[in-house]
Order: sequence, then C-alpha cells, then structure tokens
Amino acid sequence: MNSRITTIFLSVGLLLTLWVFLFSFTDQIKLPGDNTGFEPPQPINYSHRLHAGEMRIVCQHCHTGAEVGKHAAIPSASTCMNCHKNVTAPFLEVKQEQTSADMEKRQPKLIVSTELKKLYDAVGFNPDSNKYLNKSKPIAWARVHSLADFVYFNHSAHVNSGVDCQTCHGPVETMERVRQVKDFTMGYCVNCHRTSNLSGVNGKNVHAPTDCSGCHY
Amino acid sequence: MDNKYSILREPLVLGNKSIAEVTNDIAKPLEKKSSKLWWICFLTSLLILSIGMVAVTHQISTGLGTWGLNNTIGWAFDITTFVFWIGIGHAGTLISAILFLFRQKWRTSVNRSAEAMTIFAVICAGAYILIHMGRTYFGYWLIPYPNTRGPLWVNFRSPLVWDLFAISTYLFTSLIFWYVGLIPDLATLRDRTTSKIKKGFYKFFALGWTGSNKTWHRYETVYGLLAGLATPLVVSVHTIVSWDFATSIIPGWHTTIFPPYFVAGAVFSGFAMVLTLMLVVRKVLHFEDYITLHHVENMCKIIILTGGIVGLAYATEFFIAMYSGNEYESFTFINRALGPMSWAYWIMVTCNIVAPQFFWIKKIRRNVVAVFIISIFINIGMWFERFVIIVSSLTRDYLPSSWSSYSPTIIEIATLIGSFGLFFTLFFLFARFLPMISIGEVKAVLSYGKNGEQK
Amino acid sequence: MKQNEEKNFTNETPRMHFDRRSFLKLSGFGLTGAILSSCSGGKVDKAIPLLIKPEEITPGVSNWYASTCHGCTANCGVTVKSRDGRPIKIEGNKLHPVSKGGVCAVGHAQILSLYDSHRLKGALNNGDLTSWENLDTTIKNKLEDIKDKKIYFLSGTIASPTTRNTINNFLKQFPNSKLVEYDAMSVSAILDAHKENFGARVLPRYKFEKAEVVVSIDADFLGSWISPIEFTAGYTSLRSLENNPNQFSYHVQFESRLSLTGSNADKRISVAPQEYEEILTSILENIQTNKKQKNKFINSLAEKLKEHKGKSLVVCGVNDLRLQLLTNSINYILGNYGATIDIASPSKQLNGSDEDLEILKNDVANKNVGAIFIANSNPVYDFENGNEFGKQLKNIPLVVSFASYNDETAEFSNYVCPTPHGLESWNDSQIVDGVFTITQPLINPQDDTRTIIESLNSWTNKKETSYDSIKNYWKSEIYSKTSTAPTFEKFWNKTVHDGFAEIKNNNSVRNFTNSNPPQKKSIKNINGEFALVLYEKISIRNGQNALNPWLQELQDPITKISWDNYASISRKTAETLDINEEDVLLIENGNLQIELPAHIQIGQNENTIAIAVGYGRKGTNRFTDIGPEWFQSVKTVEKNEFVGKNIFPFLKTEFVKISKTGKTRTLANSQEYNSLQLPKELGYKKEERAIFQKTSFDEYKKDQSSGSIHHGELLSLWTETPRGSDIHWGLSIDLTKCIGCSACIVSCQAENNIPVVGKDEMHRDRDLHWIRIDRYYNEYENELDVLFQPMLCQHCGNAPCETVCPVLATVHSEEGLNQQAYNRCVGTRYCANNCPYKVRRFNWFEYEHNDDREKLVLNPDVTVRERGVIEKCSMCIQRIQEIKILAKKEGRKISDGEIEPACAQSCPSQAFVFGNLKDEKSKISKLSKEKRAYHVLEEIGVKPSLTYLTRVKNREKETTQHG
Amino acid sequence: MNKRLVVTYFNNEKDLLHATSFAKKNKYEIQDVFTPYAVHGLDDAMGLKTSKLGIVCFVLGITGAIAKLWYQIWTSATDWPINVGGKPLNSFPAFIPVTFEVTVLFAGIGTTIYFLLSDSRRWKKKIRPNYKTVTDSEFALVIVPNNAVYDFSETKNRFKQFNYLRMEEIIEKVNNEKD
Repeated sequence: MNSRITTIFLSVGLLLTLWVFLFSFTDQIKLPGDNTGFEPPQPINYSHRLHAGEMRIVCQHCHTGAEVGKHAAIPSASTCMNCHKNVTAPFLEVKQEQTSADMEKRQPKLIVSTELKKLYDAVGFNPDSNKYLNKSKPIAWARVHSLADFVYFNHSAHVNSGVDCQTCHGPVETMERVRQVKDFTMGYCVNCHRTSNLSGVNGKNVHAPTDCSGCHY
Repeated sequence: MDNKYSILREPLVLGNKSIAEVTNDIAKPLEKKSSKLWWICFLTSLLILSIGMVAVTHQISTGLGTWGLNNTIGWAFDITTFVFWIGIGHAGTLISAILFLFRQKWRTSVNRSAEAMTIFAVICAGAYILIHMGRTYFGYWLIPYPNTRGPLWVNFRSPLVWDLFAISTYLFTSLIFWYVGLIPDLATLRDRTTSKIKKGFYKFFALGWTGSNKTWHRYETVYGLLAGLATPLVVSVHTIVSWDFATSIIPGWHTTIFPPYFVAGAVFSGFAMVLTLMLVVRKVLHFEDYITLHHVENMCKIIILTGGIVGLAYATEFFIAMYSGNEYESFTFINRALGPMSWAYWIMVTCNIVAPQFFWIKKIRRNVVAVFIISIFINIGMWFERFVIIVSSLTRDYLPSSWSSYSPTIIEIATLIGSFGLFFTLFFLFARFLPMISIGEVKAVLSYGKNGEQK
Repeated sequence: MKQNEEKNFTNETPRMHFDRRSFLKLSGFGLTGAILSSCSGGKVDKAIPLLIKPEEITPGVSNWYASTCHGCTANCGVTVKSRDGRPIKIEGNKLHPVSKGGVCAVGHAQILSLYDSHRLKGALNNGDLTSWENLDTTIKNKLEDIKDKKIYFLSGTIASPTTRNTINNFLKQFPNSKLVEYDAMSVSAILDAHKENFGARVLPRYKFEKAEVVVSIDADFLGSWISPIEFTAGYTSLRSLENNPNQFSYHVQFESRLSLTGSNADKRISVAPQEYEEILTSILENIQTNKKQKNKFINSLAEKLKEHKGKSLVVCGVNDLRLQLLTNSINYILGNYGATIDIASPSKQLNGSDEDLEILKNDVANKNVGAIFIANSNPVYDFENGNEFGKQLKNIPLVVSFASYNDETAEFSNYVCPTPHGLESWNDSQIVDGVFTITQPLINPQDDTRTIIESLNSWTNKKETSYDSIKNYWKSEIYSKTSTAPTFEKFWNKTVHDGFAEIKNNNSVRNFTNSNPPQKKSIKNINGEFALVLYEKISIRNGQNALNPWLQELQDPITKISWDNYASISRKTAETLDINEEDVLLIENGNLQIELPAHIQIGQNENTIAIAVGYGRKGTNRFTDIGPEWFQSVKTVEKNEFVGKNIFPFLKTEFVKISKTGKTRTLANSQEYNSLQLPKELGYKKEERAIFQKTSFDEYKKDQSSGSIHHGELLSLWTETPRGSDIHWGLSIDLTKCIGCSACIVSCQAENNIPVVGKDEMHRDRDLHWIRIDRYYNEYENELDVLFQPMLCQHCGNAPCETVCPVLATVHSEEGLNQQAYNRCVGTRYCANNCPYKVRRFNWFEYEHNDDREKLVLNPDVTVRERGVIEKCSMCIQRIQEIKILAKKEGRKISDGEIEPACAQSCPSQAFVFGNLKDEKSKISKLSKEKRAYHVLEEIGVKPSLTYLTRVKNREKETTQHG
Repeated sequence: MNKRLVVTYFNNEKDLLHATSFAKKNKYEIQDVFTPYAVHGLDDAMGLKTSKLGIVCFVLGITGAIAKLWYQIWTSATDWPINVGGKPLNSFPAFIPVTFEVTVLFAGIGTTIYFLLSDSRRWKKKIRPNYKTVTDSEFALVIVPNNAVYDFSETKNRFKQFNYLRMEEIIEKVNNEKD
C-alpha cells in the first residue's frame, strides 16, 4: 500500500522535475523551434571554407545586402561570375593539365570543375567561347538560417553596430557546407541584446532594443 | 456533540435506521443493475454534451466569429457561463467546508453530492476558459513555465492569470477534499461489494482503509484543515473572478462592491443548484429519509439570506452610480435598466429578487415541487445577472460611435447547452458509481435529534 | 526573370504558422499539438536569388518612384513604393503643384487593382483571346473597308496630351471622323457656360486657397467634384489656425443631400434641386442691384460676398447651363475671375461635351456609323440608355474597346484591346494648363496588354512604344515651350524624377460677354413625387472602382454604410410613407423601375431622394466568395448578383415616385449610434459627451481655449516613475482640418496588410480597419452639424489593455508606444473589452485573399495576422524602425517630420501630425501645447499619446456642451 | 515471534466508549479501536495526543507563499522589467491574489500527501479483525493482554458489563506480508 502511494507521487514528481530540466538546459537538449545543426544539401557544393577561409574573401564581398538592407541576401550568380568567368577549376588541376600539356606538346585543354559547370549552366555561360550563349535558369539554394515569419530581423542594423557575422552564424569560414550553429530562439536574441546594452559590442556602446516592437510587427 | 441527545431538534435521519441499514440504503443503488431511469437521464445528457462538442469543434476549426461577438462586445455567453459555473461550484464547498467548521450536522447528507457538483461545475467553467480563447491551442502560455523565449514570463498583474491560479487551486483542493471524504466510504463499499471489478476499483482508491481509530483521529484533523483552507479559498476564488471586471475601466464593470456581491451571488445560485439536483436525486434514489424536508428548508433559508444580499448589492450599485455623479457610470446603469437590453435586466430582477421571497412562507419551503421550480428560476436569474453585467455594460461604454448590440448565434447557444450536458453526464456517472451520501458521516449523526436509545 | 522575382518575394511575405495552420486546426487544443506546432525544423525552403542583380535593387530595401494616379481624371501626383521589384504602396507627392502631397482613398486603393487577376489577359476577338498580330491585321483590313464612313473615337476625358495627339493623328486618315469626349457625371454645362461668357470652352481652375467666402450650390468639391484633393488642400489652407489664427474662411453650402462638403460647411442649407435657381438669381439680383431679397440669409450672404470681392468663390455642381451662367455672372460681378477662378490656365481634368455626345448617340441610333473606338469609358454601363446603346453597337461594323476588364461595353464590342494598369505603362497628362505630369511604370505588364498609344501606332504602322511616343511628343511640343532646362535629356530626367513639369503659359485673360440665359425650364413638381439626386460616392465614384474590394468595404463617410448603394430619404418622408431603414423601395418613373433599400438620412431634403451611382457593375459578382464561410455566414453578394444596383438609367430623370415593396435588405452599417447626445428615452435632457470638443471662430478669437474642457491632473494610485528613452511618439489630429475624406483608412489598410472581411462581417460590426472616422450628428441652432473624428489606438501611457493581458502580448515600449505582439497573443479579447476607445480589432476568422495575385500587395515588413489574435494601430512601427535604423547607420538623430505614419503621409488636409513629444522644437510638441489641444476621455486618466485639436467653425457662438 | 490479541466487538458506540476507557483504566495495552465512523470522545478514551499535522500544514503554506511572492517579483521586476500599463514594476498589491492561491494549494495538497504517506504505514499492518463488519456496523476494540496475569475467560467476564457481541482471541504474526 505504502509503496503504491509513494510510487504514484514519486513518478509524478520525477516527471515534473525532468520537464523543468528539459527546458532549463536549452543548449543540451533541443527544444521545439530550435534548428541548431540544420545542414541542408545545396544545389552547388560551394565551400565557404575555401572562399572565406583559405581565400580570405570577406563576407560582405558577396553578401552585399548585409550592410545596406534587411537581408544579407544570397549573392546573385553574376557575383560569382566576376571571378569564375576566368577561374574554371581548382588551381592544381589546371596546373597539372598545363604540365601534362607541355609534356605532350599540345594546347592545354580547358578544365571545368563539376561544380562550376552547374554555375555556368545556370547563367548560360559557355566557358569554351567565354561568352554567355545558352539559356539561363535560376539556382534554387536551400535556406539554412530562417527565423519565424513574425520576426523582423535587419542585417544592416546589426552589421553596422559592429556585430561580427560569426556571432550568430558561427565559424562559417571553417565549414564546407553551411550549418546552423546557434539556436535562433527568442531567448537567444533577447539575452544577446540585453548583454550588449550593458557591455557593448566589441567595446562599442550600442542601444539594442528590448521592446517587443524591436522585432515583432 | 453536546446536544446529541436533545429532543428539541428534529432528527436528521428519519425512519429509525440502524447503522447497518444506513450502509444498505446508500450502497444499494450502486450494487443494483442501473435502472432504466438512470439510463434515460445519462443518455440524454450525453446527447446534449455531444451537441455541444459539435458546436465547439466547429468554433475551434472555423474561428471565434462563429459566436455573436463583435469589435465592441468581446465577451458574452462564454464568460457569462464561466462565471455562472464557478458560482454554482461555490455552494458545494460552502456546504462541505464552512458548515463543517460551524458544526452544522445537517450538512452530512448533502455535502458529498454538493462537493461533486462543485468539481463538475469547475470543470465546465475551465472548459469555457479554454474555448473562449482565440488560439486555444496556446492556452498553456498562461502557465509560467521555463521556455525558449528567454526571460519572458506571464503578466501577474492580469486578473486572468489570477483566475488561472484561483481556479486550478480551487479544482485541486475541492478534488482532494472530496476524495479524502470518500476514502472511508470506499472502504465500506470495498468490503461489501461482490463484483470483482468493482472490488478492485474500490480497493485501489480506498488505499487500504481499515477504520482504525488512530487513523480516524488524524483523518479528522486533515479534514478539518482542508475545510479550514477551503473556506477562505472559496471566498477568494469568486472574489478574483469578480476582479476580472472590477479591475477594468468599463463603467458597469468597474465596481468596488463586486467581491462580496459576487460571493453572495455564487452561494445563492449554488444553493439553488444544490436544491435542483438534490430534489431530483432524493426522488430517484429514494433518499427521502436522508435528505429530509428539514434539509430543504435550511437551504431555502440560506437562499433567502444570500438572495437578500444580492438584492442589496443591486440597489447599492445603482445608488453609487447616481451618487458618484460620474456621467458614464450613471448612464450605464440607467441604460441597464431602461436601455435596449433592459429585458435581460428585468428577468434577472424577477428571478433573483422576487422569486426567493416566496421562501418566507414555511408551506412553500416544505413543498418540494414549489422549491424545485423556484430553484430553477434562481438558476436562470443568476445566469442572467452575469449576462447583464458583462454584455449590457459592453454594448454602450464611452464613445457612442462604438456602441453596438449583441445577439447570440446558434453555435453559442449549442455550446451553452453542451456545458450543461457535460455537467449532468459527470453527475450521473457519479451517482452511479460513488455513494451520493457520506455513509460514515451519516452514521455519526444517526442518533442526532433522538434520545439515545438505538435498536 | 519576373517569375524568379515573384518566387523571391512570395517567399518573404511574413505569415504566422503559414504551413502548419491546417495541422493546428486538426490538433485542436492540447499541449502536444501546441508543442509540435512550434516546430519548424526539417523543412527546407528554397531561396532563389536573382541571376543578374539590377543596380538599384537590393533585396529587402524599397525604392520610391514618382508617378501619376489614374484613379480618376484628377490625376494627382503620387510616389510609389517598390519593394523587390513589386510596387506595394501609393503615397502623395509632396512637391506636386496641384495635389500638394494628398491622395484620396481611391488613389490609395489603385495599388490593389494593379494586382487584380480579373483584368483581361490579352486581346479579345469577339470574346475569345487572340494574338495582337491577328487583331491588328483584321482591324486594319476592316478600317480599309469603312474608310469613308463616319468614324468615332468615344472616350472619357483624355488628360494625356500624347494620347490625344496620337488619336488625332490616327483619325486624320479618315475624312469624317470625330473624337468625342464625355464624362459619366458630366460638368459639360460649366464649360459651355464659359464658352458663352468667355468664348472659350474651358473648365476654370478654382482656387479655393484664395476664397475667403465659399458659396457652393450642390458642388461636392471636397468629395467627388472635379479635383477633390486639390480643392481640399486649398480649402483647408484657409482654415488652418496653427498657421494663421486670425483668418478663417466662411463656407455656405446649398444642397439637397448631405454631402461630405455640406457636412463641413459653416452654414448648410438643405434645399430641393428646383430651388437652386431661385437662390442664384436672388444672390445675383442682390449683388447687382443691391435689391433686398425676401430671404434674410441670402441678403447677409450677399453682403459677405460683396465685402469679399475678389476673395470669394461661388461654385455650382449642377450640370445645367442656366445655373452655370448665373454662377458665372455672380463670380464676374464679384471680380472673382482672375482671382479665385483661373480661366487663363484652365483645368483639363474634365473635358466632356454633352452636345457632341448627343450627336454621337443619334448617329449610332441612325446606323450611319462605320466604326467606333471606345476608350477610358464604359458607355454601355453609364449611358442613361446603356443597354439600348449596346444593342445599337451591334449594327456598327467595327467596334473596338480599350477596356482592361471584360466590362459591359467590352461585351458589345467586336474587338477588345486591353490597356494596362496605370502603374504598368508609361503615360503623361496635363492636369491644368501649364502642369504636365509623367506616369512612370513600376512593373512590367502582368498581362498581355497594350496602351492606346501603342495600339493606334501599330494601326498607323508606326513601330513606336508609348514611351518613345511620349518622349518624342514632349521633345517637340512641351520642351520647346520651356526654357528652363539646358538640354531635353536634363529636362526629361528631372520631369521623370519629380513626376511633373511646370510650364508657364502666357494666355491672355479673356473678357466677359454677358449672354442671356436660356429659357428657364418649367419644373413640374407633382406632389408625391421626389426630385432624384444622383451622386458619386468618394469610394466607388462613377463605377470604375467598383471592382476594388478595399473601396467596396470603405464605409461612406456620411452614412457609414459599405458594400451597397441605397435610396437616401429624409426622416419626414420616412414617417409620412411609414418607411423603415432597410425597407426595399420601388423607385419608378414611367417604365423606368429599380428596387433599392431605403436609408433614412438626416439632412436629406424632404422633397428629394439621393442614390449613389457606380454600383451594379458587371464583375462585382466575384465578391460572392469574399469573407469567411461558416454555419451562419451570409454571402456578400448572391450568386450572379452585383454589389448594389446601377442607377445610371435614371441619369436624365428628374422626378420619381417611390413605394414600398414589403421586402427588406440588410445594409452593412458600421456605426449604430450617431449622436454625442445620450438617448433621450433614457431620461437625459441634453447631456452631451465632451469627447468631441468644438467652438466657433468668434469664440476662438476671444479665447483660444474656448470649447475645450480639461479635467486637470488626476491623482495616481502609485508613485509614477519617469520611464522610457528621450523619445515619446505622439500624433495630433486637427479636427478643424479633418474633413472625413477617409483617405487615411485605405492608406492604413494598404500599409498594414489589413484584410477585407466582406459585407456580412461589416454588418456584424467586425470591420478590421485600424483607423475609423467616427461621424456624429449634432445640433447647432436647430441645424444639422456633422462632426468627424478619426479614432485609432491612442497609445495610452497608462494603457488599460496592457494591464489585463495575461501573456504580456501587449506592453509599453520605451518610446511610449503601445505594442501588440501578434505571435504572443492567445486571443482572450480582454484588452479589447477594456479599451475605452474600442479600437482593438480581433481576427474572428482566417481572412483569405479572394485573389491569389492580390497577395503581392502585402507589405513584407508587416506580419499577416493569424486567426484568433488581436491587432490594432501600431503607429506604423515598421516605418519608425526603418528610419531609426537608417539614422543609426548614418549616426544621426531622427529629424522632425522624417517619420510619417501611413495615415498622416497623404492626408490631403494635413490634419495629422506625427513626431516626438519629448523634443521641444518638434511640431507635435508645439501643437500638443496649443490652447485647442485636448485628449479624448482624459478624465479617466489613461494618458493618451494622441492629441486632438478642438474643431472650429466660422459661426457666431458654439462651444462644447457638457452635462 | 507471535503476538496474542483480544478483539471485542460492540454494536454501538456507547458500549465501545465505556469499554475502552475501562480497558485504559485497567492498564490494558489498547492496540487499536476499529469503528465504521469517527466516534467522538474515543480519542480521549484511548488517550491519543493531537496530531502535528497542523504544523506541517502551516509550514507548507508559508513556504508556498514566500516562494510564489518572490517568484512574481523576480519575474516582473528583476528578470525582465517591462512597462505594463505604466504600473510600477513591482506591483506588490497585484501579486497578492496569486500568492494566496498558491499558499492554499501547497498547504492543502501537501498536508494530504503527508497524511496519506505517513498513515499508510499503519494501514499496511494486517492486524485487522474480521474487517467485513468494522467498516459497516460493528465496533472492535483490540487489546494486547499484559502477559503477567492473563486469562481469556477472565477478561471475558471483566468486559461482560459492556454487553459486547463477541470476544475473540487471535494470534498475529509480527511483520507479515502485505495485503
């Protein structure tokens, strides 16, 4: 008898505590609405590690929207073409072809890497003639970081007040394929806003709104 | 206690029952096969409930527009009925807790079912709280639980949050109070019943009760404590409900006497409902010997008292409205009595002020049929009281441009009926499987009002 | 390319729980359902960037382009907001010399009709789609055959000089061809009268900004007459006390129905149409010969006019030559020509000629027409003999319509050459002599359409887009006249940038030749008959906007009724004939018959009955499935029925009989109680609520604070601690300036993604407009006095709504705004109940767009609200944030007047002023300190951030009563 | 080791009461008394001390109150101070209602749980005589005979005066299995 009642009460208590714990350690356990670790496959295997990491291309070079507007905007294919009109394959492959060509005493073939091929198809670029001839079709990238529809987030406001891209997006320059590293929950945003109001961003004093209407309207 | 052997009082239980007989009388209906009458009642209420369910489903899947509300009138049937049910609940707690503290022996034969009534009523009220929300499925946001919204909790200044706490507390406490009261009787049934399933059921919930006096001793203490807690609780609950309106700024809602007024009203309507139910039960389950005319009369007397308080409150409201010289306030009340919704107001007055006056006459108090009818009137009247307060105040508030009028939709009415369906379904189930009268307590007062001799 | 864009922006239009609502419905309530519902993980949504990004477009950043509004022929100047390649908002062009930054309700609503998928998808050949090539060849061949027959080009007023030029060139090929212009609600008599008096058939430009005394005979110049926005701006400029507290114009209105203008007049006299003449003649007599008239008021008025020679203006809105001639002579004697009336550089906004039209009608009737081209008009609908005319068209070998909808006329034409929407094509217009405007397209034509110019060009074998034609025409005709700009390109670019070009012309002032007016018509008035008055509603106008749901749902500022037209009758008539509101009346004259619901209208002359035109348009039956559907819902329009009834057949009818039919029809009236005075039957003598404070100009001059009642500081129950930043946003509304034109309502609807709810919901008082204009009828010296009061969220400092919200969905921002977080709201509606102004709106249902393309109009910066949440005016928080972020980026403070909410931006009379109350120098803090300033319901201590300014009218004595 | 118990059955509370006080007087160790309902005066007759449940209840209540009050002030004034309707961040009066409710909730539920847990220890013991009857109509007095001078018949005689229904002698195995 005793044990029956005890078990009933204990189990109820256990459940409650468990539940509370679940919610308190947000970083250990994933909560509904938390997409941390989301890493969808992309139509073109573009490597941020290579471009942002090795080549040290700054983020805004391609994500131009970031300091002017709401969206950091996925760059348009024309942006890629600025360089890839000429760069058609990894340096080593080209070099290899060069050497082999020299040995075989022939003109080096033009090498086009499989991924860049996709880009060229998209913009309708013909690498051999180095002209835009074919029909173009848009590239449908998979969106990695997305906030709920009822949240207004403005990149320019953050970039201009000195927040590094990495603060929210993590070390993108080390990622082959982009992955979400921070849980974009309200708690995450608010707490960051509150702390930066106290301690500033990169030593710079800022005023980050903690009003509802800072993000919701 | 001391007046145990008095001969001045009339007995609480008639027909010289022996202890064994008491057990028999009360337990019999639970052991017999369920009667045709019970089936009829049960199925009808189940049907009504399902009508309500259909309506609610339509409302939740389509939108709150399926109710007759509009930009000006945000609450009508929903909150009216919510307050109504909460009010009904109060008699239960009052009978079981307050009368217990006052050592009113006559409570024993009615408290069990009164408490049951409380619980069911609160359930109905709770259901209304849920479905009246635009996004029912986010109702749990009212609970302050740790969440991903960072430091966002709930607004403890909002009477609705007070409501949430008040009503859940009320529900849990009444439930416990009721259950604790049940344990000895469950044991009794456990020891009588022959059917295996029932035995198992009773055995589980009796928690192995033996009737040891050492337990009885502590049991009484707990019961007393619970009663002590429930008494202020029941007052606080309706006070808080009344604050939903009193803390607002709408003329007709913003009234300081609401708390006592509402509590009195609650008890008033509650007892009416108890009577309505008891008189039926008494007839159907042949409890004439336990629920005697003496009981009925006592309740009638309480109704006269609380009814008087309510009437006084109505008068005070009007007086203050006029005396304060606040233009909005005074207009609201004139409009309440003479405006487009005056019909509701006058229904309320007739049912709540006029009807109970008949109870001054002993003949009527002791005439079961008359009492039954009047109790029904009072129930109606009290529903209308809340309707008048909520709707007629909203229809015409500050800016004449936003004045509007209200008429319920079929969905709304169906939902209201459905809530009664829910209530009675639960009640009939209770009547079928649990002792309607607290066996243990009745035994304790068997000798009450007779001289000591027992068979 | 365009496709991709569309994908792009449909992607980013915000929508709460867009993809999982259906699931929610099923899961009903319960924790599991809710928790699951908040998951959005796993779902991969595509983001498709532009392949080649245009220079000026940055995703998520909106650009503004100057253009011209084509809602009516007034052609006001507008600027259009374009976001990611799609226009989403029309607003006033502050630099514009004529409209001065104002846009009316119709103008704001044009953005919605741009995305109307019911417009024609391409050219029609006898009702079925065809390619332009085929159409051109067939039409050209046909033209060959009927070369020398009579050829008509029938059009509504053509404001575009290039178009006119092209048409003329086109018609030149044919020996006897004629361009006929007409207007559905014609003012032809005005032009004819001026032809008689001045020898030039012109529509004068009325300068209300100079008229200190305005006398209007049935001219609704603030509502729908000629150029309402221009007139409103002018009119209110003489009634703005914060600029000039010692000057206030005096406005007298003689009219039979209660018009918007009449309700703003200082003195309104309700007379039957047949009495207009007497009034004019007596005024004329008095000012001519100082001969006293029987009517005392007329005398005093005449005196006033004489005192203000050259500073007064008499206008007459009746299309009757005789009355117009009288008006002209009065104005002439008062020396208003050249002062308040400009015929040197006249208006081009209405140009129709009834005379020509009659000739055309006869020719059509007598079957001697070879071809007719119909543009910018819908004759089959708006001729008094429309259907007949339609049948007659069948006898004409070639009927070409330029309608962009398959409308009444298109139905009777062999070929339809659909024209694009105003914002889809280049166009120009000449509003008044000397002001040319450019219409700049904001988006590629969504359907296979062609402008009139292009069509005509291709039939004259000219390969020229309308852009080229316009540019060429401007080069040759307009640029040559101006010497301001060095090169044409510079001139052109500036014009396109500004949206207009001002060219001073040197027309000589013509002199007045008195002409004896035509014999006065014997006006028969058999008693029991009523004078019929047709009028244009400010929303639907002559019917060309009937297909726009925003305008259909916009309540008439006077009657407060939407989604219908009706017969307005006086209370006396109603009593004598025992007619109740919503009784369906049979209105007849001979064999003409029509059934319309009755509306009892205060101020309506008892011998008249007024009916709005523009209803019963073909195509309005599409609104059957607008608004929610549920157990007891009522359709907005019955299947194959139209919104309202077409009254144009009665256009020429003067008198009608009315009788009850016994039927009734519900009218969606959104205001139930119409007076500030409490109902008499509740034992109240004359108690009036001081929420609308008013005074007379005389009183005001004596004491600027007259009429405003203050209750002083109220005690606080707790110690008030100063909170918030150095900003406190506030809005002030000048009740003297607000004329109730309702432009703000539609502007707000466009800015804040406010859905259309349909007639049934409107009837149930569930409109979702964030701003409403309360209209009260009041009495002033036993005369009707109409009060307009814009009512929106007051952003109270001690907001009652905030305290009661259980989930903190509505709380106060540190900038003094009352915020509403839709995604947090659970919909208890407690806040709405507890709002003393009743300005909170609840999403009773899921309000779907009845047209998929319409979704493109949504403002991506504003959340589309889900069912079951409360919404309300946010003071256009998205605009505030936009500017704040901009200022932050540029490291500066926000300058005063930089932020303008949608309502304030294009208010034609600038009644709204928005700004920072904590900034001493800001306009708003000055206004809020004015003597006239007061808060509505300040006695209940909610501390609103909105300030109202007492309404002043030019009267002897009138102040707020308070019981 | 086994234990000998004497169980005496009565059919009304008067006799029971007298018998109990008699037993008490005569130094019989009263194991327990079983009754169908709470018999008044029996506690004194058995000489039971008032239980400490009251204190438990009080303590629990206070705990609830303090916890809740602190929680409310913390959430609305400290954790995220939001301006709600211009009210002070710590709107103390507004926090009273909830505090009260939670007090009651803690006290009520807590006490009951405590009671059930603590008492179920006693119920566990299978020392009950023929329990069909004690929950119905009969009263049973269970005494532990003091071994010194014990004689069943002797005891019978001594209790005769209380006209009991019957008197039985049962042997109870100490700590035996659960029911």
